[in-house]
Amino acid sequence: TDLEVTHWWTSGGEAAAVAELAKAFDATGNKWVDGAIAGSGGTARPIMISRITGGDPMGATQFNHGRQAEELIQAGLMRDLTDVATKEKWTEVVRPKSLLDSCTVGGKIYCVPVNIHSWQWLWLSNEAFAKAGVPVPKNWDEYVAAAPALEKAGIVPLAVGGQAWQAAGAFDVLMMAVGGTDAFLKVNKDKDATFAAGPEIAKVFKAADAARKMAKNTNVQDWNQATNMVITGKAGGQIMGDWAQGEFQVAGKVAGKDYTCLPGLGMNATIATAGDAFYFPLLKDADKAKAQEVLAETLLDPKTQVAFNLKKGSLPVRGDVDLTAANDCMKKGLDILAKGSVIQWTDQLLSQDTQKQKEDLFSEFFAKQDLTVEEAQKRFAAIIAKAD
Amino acid sequence: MASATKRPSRLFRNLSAKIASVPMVLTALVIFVGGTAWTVFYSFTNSKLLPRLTFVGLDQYERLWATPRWLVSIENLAIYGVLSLIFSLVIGFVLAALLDQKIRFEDTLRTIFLYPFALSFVVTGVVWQWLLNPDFGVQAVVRSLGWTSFTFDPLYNSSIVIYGVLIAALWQGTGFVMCLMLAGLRGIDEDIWKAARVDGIPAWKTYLFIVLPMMRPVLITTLVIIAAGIVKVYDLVVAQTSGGPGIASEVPAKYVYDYMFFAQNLGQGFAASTMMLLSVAIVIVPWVYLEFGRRR
Amino acid sequence: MAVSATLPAAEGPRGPKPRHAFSRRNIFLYGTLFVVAAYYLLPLYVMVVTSLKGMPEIRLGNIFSPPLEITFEPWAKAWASACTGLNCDGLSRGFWNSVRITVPSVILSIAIASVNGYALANWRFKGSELFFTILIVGAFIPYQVMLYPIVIILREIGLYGSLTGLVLVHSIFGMPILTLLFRNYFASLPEELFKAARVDGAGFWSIYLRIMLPMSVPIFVVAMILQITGIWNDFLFGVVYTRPDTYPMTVQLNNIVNSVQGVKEYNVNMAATLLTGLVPLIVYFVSGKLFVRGIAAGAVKG
Amino acid sequence: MDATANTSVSIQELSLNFGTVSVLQSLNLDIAEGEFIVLLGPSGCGKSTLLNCIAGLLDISDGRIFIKGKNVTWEEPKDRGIGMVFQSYALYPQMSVEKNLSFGLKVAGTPKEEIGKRIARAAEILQIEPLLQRKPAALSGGQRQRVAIGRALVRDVDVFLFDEPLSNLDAKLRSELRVEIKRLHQRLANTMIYVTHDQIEAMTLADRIAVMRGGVIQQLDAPQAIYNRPVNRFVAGFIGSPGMNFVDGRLEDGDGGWRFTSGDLTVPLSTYAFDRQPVAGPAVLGIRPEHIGLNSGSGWPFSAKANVDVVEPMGSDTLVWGRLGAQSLSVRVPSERAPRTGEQVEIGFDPLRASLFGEDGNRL
Amino acid sequence: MDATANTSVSIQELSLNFGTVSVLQSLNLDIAEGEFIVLLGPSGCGKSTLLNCIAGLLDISDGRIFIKGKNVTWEEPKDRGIGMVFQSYALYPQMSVEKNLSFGLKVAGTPKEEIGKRIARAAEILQIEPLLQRKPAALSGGQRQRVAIGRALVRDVDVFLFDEPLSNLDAKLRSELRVEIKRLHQRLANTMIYVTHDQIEAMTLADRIAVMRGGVIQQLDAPQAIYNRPVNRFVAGFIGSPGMNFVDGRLEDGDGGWRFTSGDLTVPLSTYAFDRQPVAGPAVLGIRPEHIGLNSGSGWPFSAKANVDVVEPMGSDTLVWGRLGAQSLSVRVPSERAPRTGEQVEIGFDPLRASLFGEDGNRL
Ligand SMILES: Nc1ncnc2c1ncn2[C@@H]1O[C@H](COP(=O)(O)OP(=O)(O)OP(=O)(O)O)[C@@H](O)[C@H]1O
Ligand SMILES: Nc1ncnc2c1ncn2[C@@H]1O[C@H](COP(=O)(O)OP(=O)(O)OP(=O)(O)O)[C@@H](O)[C@H]1O
Ligand SMILES: [Mg+2]
Ligand SMILES: [Mg+2]
Repeated sequence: TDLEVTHWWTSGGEAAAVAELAKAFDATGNKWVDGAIAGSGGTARPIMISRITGGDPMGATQFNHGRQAEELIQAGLMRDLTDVATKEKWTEVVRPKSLLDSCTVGGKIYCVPVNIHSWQWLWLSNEAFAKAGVPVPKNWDEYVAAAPALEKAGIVPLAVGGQAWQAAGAFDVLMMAVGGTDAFLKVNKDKDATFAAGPEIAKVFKAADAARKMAKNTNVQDWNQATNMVITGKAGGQIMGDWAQGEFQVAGKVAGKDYTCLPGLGMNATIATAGDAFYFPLLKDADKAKAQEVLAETLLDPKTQVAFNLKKGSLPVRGDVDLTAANDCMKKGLDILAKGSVIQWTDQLLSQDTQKQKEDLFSEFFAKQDLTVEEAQKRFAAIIAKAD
Repeated sequence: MASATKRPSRLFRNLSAKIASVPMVLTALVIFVGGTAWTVFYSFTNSKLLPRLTFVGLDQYERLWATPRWLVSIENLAIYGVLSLIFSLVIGFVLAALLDQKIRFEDTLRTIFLYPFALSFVVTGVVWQWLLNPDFGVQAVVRSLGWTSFTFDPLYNSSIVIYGVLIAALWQGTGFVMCLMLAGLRGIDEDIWKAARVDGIPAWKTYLFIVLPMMRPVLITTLVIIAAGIVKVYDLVVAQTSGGPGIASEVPAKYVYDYMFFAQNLGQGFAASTMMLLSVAIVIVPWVYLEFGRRR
Repeated sequence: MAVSATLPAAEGPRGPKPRHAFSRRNIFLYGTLFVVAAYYLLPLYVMVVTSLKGMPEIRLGNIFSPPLEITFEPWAKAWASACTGLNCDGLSRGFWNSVRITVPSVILSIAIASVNGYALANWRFKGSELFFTILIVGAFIPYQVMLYPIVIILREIGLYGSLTGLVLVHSIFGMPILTLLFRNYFASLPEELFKAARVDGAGFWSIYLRIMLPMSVPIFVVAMILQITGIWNDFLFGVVYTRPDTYPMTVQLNNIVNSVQGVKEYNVNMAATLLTGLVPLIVYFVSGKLFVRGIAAGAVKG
Repeated sequence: MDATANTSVSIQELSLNFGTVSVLQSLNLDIAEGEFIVLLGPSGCGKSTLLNCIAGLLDISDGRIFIKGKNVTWEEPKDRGIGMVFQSYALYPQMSVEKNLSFGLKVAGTPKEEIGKRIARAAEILQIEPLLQRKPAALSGGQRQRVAIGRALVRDVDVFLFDEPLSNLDAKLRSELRVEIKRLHQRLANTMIYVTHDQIEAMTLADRIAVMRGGVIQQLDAPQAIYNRPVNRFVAGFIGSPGMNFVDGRLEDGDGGWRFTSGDLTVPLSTYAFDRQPVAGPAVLGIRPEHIGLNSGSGWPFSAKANVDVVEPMGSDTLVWGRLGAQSLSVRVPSERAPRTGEQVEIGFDPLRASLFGEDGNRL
Repeated sequence: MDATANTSVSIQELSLNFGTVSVLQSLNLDIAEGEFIVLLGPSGCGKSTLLNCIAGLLDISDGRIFIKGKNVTWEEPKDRGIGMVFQSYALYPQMSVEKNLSFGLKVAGTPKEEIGKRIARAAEILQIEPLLQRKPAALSGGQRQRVAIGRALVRDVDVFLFDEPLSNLDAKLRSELRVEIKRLHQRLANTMIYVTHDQIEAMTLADRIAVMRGGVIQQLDAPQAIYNRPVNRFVAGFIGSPGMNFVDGRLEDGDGGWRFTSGDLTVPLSTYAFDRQPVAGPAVLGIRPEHIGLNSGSGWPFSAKANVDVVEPMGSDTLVWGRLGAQSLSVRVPSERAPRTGEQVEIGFDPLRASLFGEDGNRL
């Protein structure tokens, strides 16, 4: 049966990864009809929602798992996968468990997580530090200390692209790394506004203030242009998710030799388990509904998981798969994962609305040096106070 | 007296015209009035991803006007709007007037001026980013020529970023304005030109003081088209600056879009768009009545 | 008696005024035009140059330098092998879809709007001004706001996901501006022409088709430029109101250009953009001849 | 029973407003079958507007219009059986002359050869055969006008409406076309309604002339009646070129019957045919330049000496301006008998040919 | 040395083509200082074109144009010292009357008070003072025309060009403005070139009339000369309304001197003043309707009996069509002396008033 799958994985590596999913699904005798739309949620979401509410849904669709699809589920437009999950014993194989929790609404499972991405990395250019004559830092504090030397050498200490999500992401990472896991959760999970306005978070803002000063001369928009600055040694480092690794690889750089990756900014070696998941709209056609089940099973098949994640450069959602082919930084991630130092990330903890407001605040904060730390914290606390 | 036929029902006079106007009437009523009413209605709810009927009164509006980004957007739109309106009209008209001089290569030049209009801003935004990038764009080129203090980095300077957007906007849109103006110019009575020549009025003054005022209908059309484009400006900003640096180049349409689809807060988006529409309506409705309401 | 024949032969200017190729006026005129043209061409130049470079060369970073090594691979890739998810056939995949969407949409939207404009200018009826006002205000509504209401409407009339539905959407959103365009243009034509045609026995449609239409070539060209550009480059409606098998070219363009993750292939992006813009470009160039001077000349006293 | 049965065009209580401006006020006009009516009046008096109403091109505000006994008040122009020539020509600019002529016929579905025949005939009448393939923009003003007439000509209609069709033509062509239109009228016996500024046209073409002013018909009568017995001062002054001489004065009942006095001037009115019982009081005497004799010696009921002020040759005739006391009078004489400036001449006229107007401007 | 020194406008060998259509062919025209020249000719003969060439608004194909002795062939219109009034007025629609008048001066940098003075003067001459603040759309046709004239007036130019300035006005206004233009000319003593279709205008205004046909000047002469002694049959037929009567026949040298015969008709030509030595052969006799006497009894050199065919009243006069053997002749008589249709009348004329044309159409 033909099943249309909508997703926003369109770049080279991503497409190759999707091809693995399609291959596996086609092998079951069905057919994967590809409906790729590039451009992340903002572009794809109206399309998906229109299609689903317009009564012409696709067979399956990608979402960042978390709270994005909540309402569609509540509106009864999405398919309940609990039967499949029970049959396939997902609760046992999916790791960390929180991934499946994010797919669960009212005790029922509505999505299939397929990979784990982590935001909490600091990528450093060994070349840049060599040029500046300082050792490659081991953690955030050393990094901040090294900033003047970098600047003197004409190097931008920290690259932060102009897009809003990069600034907000960097701040979240700083909060977890500098403020610690508890503080992070207190703000983002418990939405404790008083705490967010308090001295501990003020520390985080201090760090963010340092970061924005270091990032002042970035002058690029896209994250990969910022990454490229690190690759070419024009910038000392970048706070970015594990997807940045792909850029280093394409440029032929070797982890450890040409660049250094510090999970949790070298302060708090914890990673979050955000990732992608597939949702299945409710279809009338029984054949297609059957195919949806097959696809759900296929997505979590160990072989598919390995093939997919190797191409995608992300971590598999099953603990029982073998990933010997992974590279240095990926291994670091796997280790942390194995240790269980995982945390729920803001995608799951906060609504998109709150996320967006944070993005607005932090992109302004990073761009506008005269926005004081105090003022920014006050506004941050206000956002947290209203967060849902 | 056999008072002959009665006045036929008004309904059936100009029947063809009315039938032909059905699409317009339907569109106006169903889409624009209906859609707008729907939007306004849902702006009083706290709809998130999907429209839903949980009323929250004016909350969305209160939040809207308390949001720094919205205020910045409005301010940007005002600056950008006024400048873009003026420059589009001026440049478009000047280009049209220049092309109207029975010159050679008219077709080629017109196509050159118009071509940016055909290009998706998704990518041309990137090119403008490059051109305006201080490290490898125009600034770098000028500096490499020896003028090392030359500074031209509108996209990375919060206070002038909106002008950087304007430069690209003019590049993209003036060609079409020129086309409209050209179509208007070509409709002016030849005798007026002759009279002006006999009067010894230089060509540019003839254009400015005589022909331009005579092109009023075209100007109005152009004005509305430009203004509608300004109010809806979105792609351009996204492609060039994503609203940055920070929120320095945010615009209302982007606010609407971001909150509807990124933030999944339809209510907020609807409130913002209602505000936009309200302000447009305040300007447009009286004007349209003045302009078109009276019989010609 | 002085007859002109007795005049000395060579006495001052005679015959048509000679035209100097390098008069001050011409230098100013062409000078200005070429400078402005350069401004318009600069970004295009960057795009073209970039599209002819290989990625390593682009990383070197000088956007103005001509390609050291011209490669047409980005073009080939953009057209035929850039991937959209799993389908690696570049822009070519959506090209015919785009044509299938654009042609009927442009024709329908211009047809409807020009008839509307004509009815508004020449056949006013009670309330026509009101609807017109609504339309004009409608021109200022951000499209995105109307996305969901239209989804609901299309769903209810059963056109959701079909090409017809999309054509309808394009006609609806083109209507305000186009109607204004045509209305104002038709209103500026001599009213007597319309009257003469009515006396001649022509009805609503034949006046429109045989009198108004041929006299409105420039404005039709403008409308065509507007609509072809808009619809050909439309992404949002094209993707929201259709199915993947009818996605227009801009979806591929967006997919090539807008990948959030992974390497940006600027050369392919530029090539893809230029390729996508090619169809409007051709239309612009061809339509240029239709910008005729004084289209209504001779209709009235003179 | 129906008053409109034997009329070709009947207009009843027609009113027309443009917004708040009232252009025509309950106008009545009955035109007999085959009659040639000329509308005459100053610029802006509503002639074109009336024609447009008859043609159905303007939505009237009140009243009724009958054509051939049929109430056409709400009919479409094309269903009224009319043909119209516009003041501004209104040629279709994108069509060649031939296409311009054939358009209406094609729309009506006339067979091709019939179209060809009619065009050939119209083109011959109007002398536009060599122009058939040109577009209007390449025609001179007069040529355009002829095409515009041709467009009405080719259509076989009951009523022709002409809005100053000849105003831009040269005198020769004008007189030729005038004769042509007259002959056309005799041949087709259509009803024709014709707006003009030209008196010669009005006088020679019309069966009846309607003189309009401010949307009201002042007088509707045969040309000679309008010329000789204008109902009011406006009509008297409007008709005739050079215009009628007016002398302000008083009407008095003297010993020798009624007389008109102005300064030292006294004109006995024994030969004047009063329209109504005269009453003494202010009055205006009007006399046409061609009704004044110069040095004729013959015994006019009134004659006086005058000084020649200006002499204006006009081809066959000459206009002589004479000063008669405080009054200036124009006199038209054959050119060969024209006096010189400064000469003293005797002028005289028969009050029978004069017109007297009361204080309200109406004829006495 | 320079033949153009004492002329105001001198046109030498002027040719103009529109693409392949040749409109003017090596036309020569010398106009004296202060002269009032009227261009007359059938529609499409190139009058507007000639005027446009003089103004410099059309690029001529060949020839030279002098204004005030200066070769202006390649000058810009504004540098030629001309003012022009267009057939379609061409007022600047968005400017008030005052602005319309002052705009050209302002552009030329005339001092403000000077502009004020000139406008005041023009406004006074043209009686448009109360209109100065209005826009053209709020003016009647006649008022617009006066503003258009005013625009030329304020520019203090040597030569005025008028392209049918009065053709769209009603008769009354036309005659008023005609007088105004005449007065203007007398006051300013500028050279004026005036295109018209109207004979009365041509005859009353012109110092000399140039009759054109197909881009060639047929005759350039004083109005009375053109009227009485047309150089060829075209001019004879073109001037005069109603037109001249033409009788085809032969010129014969008989016993009593030269005579003209046509059928049984014989007209003795003893009183006719030949332009050149007559030769026997085919000829055409032309005689104006107003030069034919009716039942006058006085001894005309030629007289004959005729039957009245048609009687056309034209206001003051009546046109009588009489049949004289195979020939049809029109006679203009005062309306009160008009015969009835079918009556037999005696008609006669003096061959001195007639014109004879040879086989080539030229005057004998
Ligand atoms: N659309 C209109 N709106 C308002 N007033 C109008 C309109 N059209 C004409 N009028 C007015 O109606 C009156 C009659 O106009 P109309 O055109 O009938 O005059 P006319 O007798 O034909 O004059 P002319 O001899 O100059 O052609 C004029 O005073 C004119 O100003
Ligand atoms: N642009 C043109 N192209 C071709 N022929 C033209 C053009 N303009 C005028 N003509 C022709 O040139 C001739 C002279 O035109 P012109 O306008 O000078 O006539 P006119 O004497 O002013 O006539 P009217 O009295 O009707 O205004 C006409 O036969 C006309 O058809
Ligand atoms: Mg009129
Ligand atoms: Mg002319």
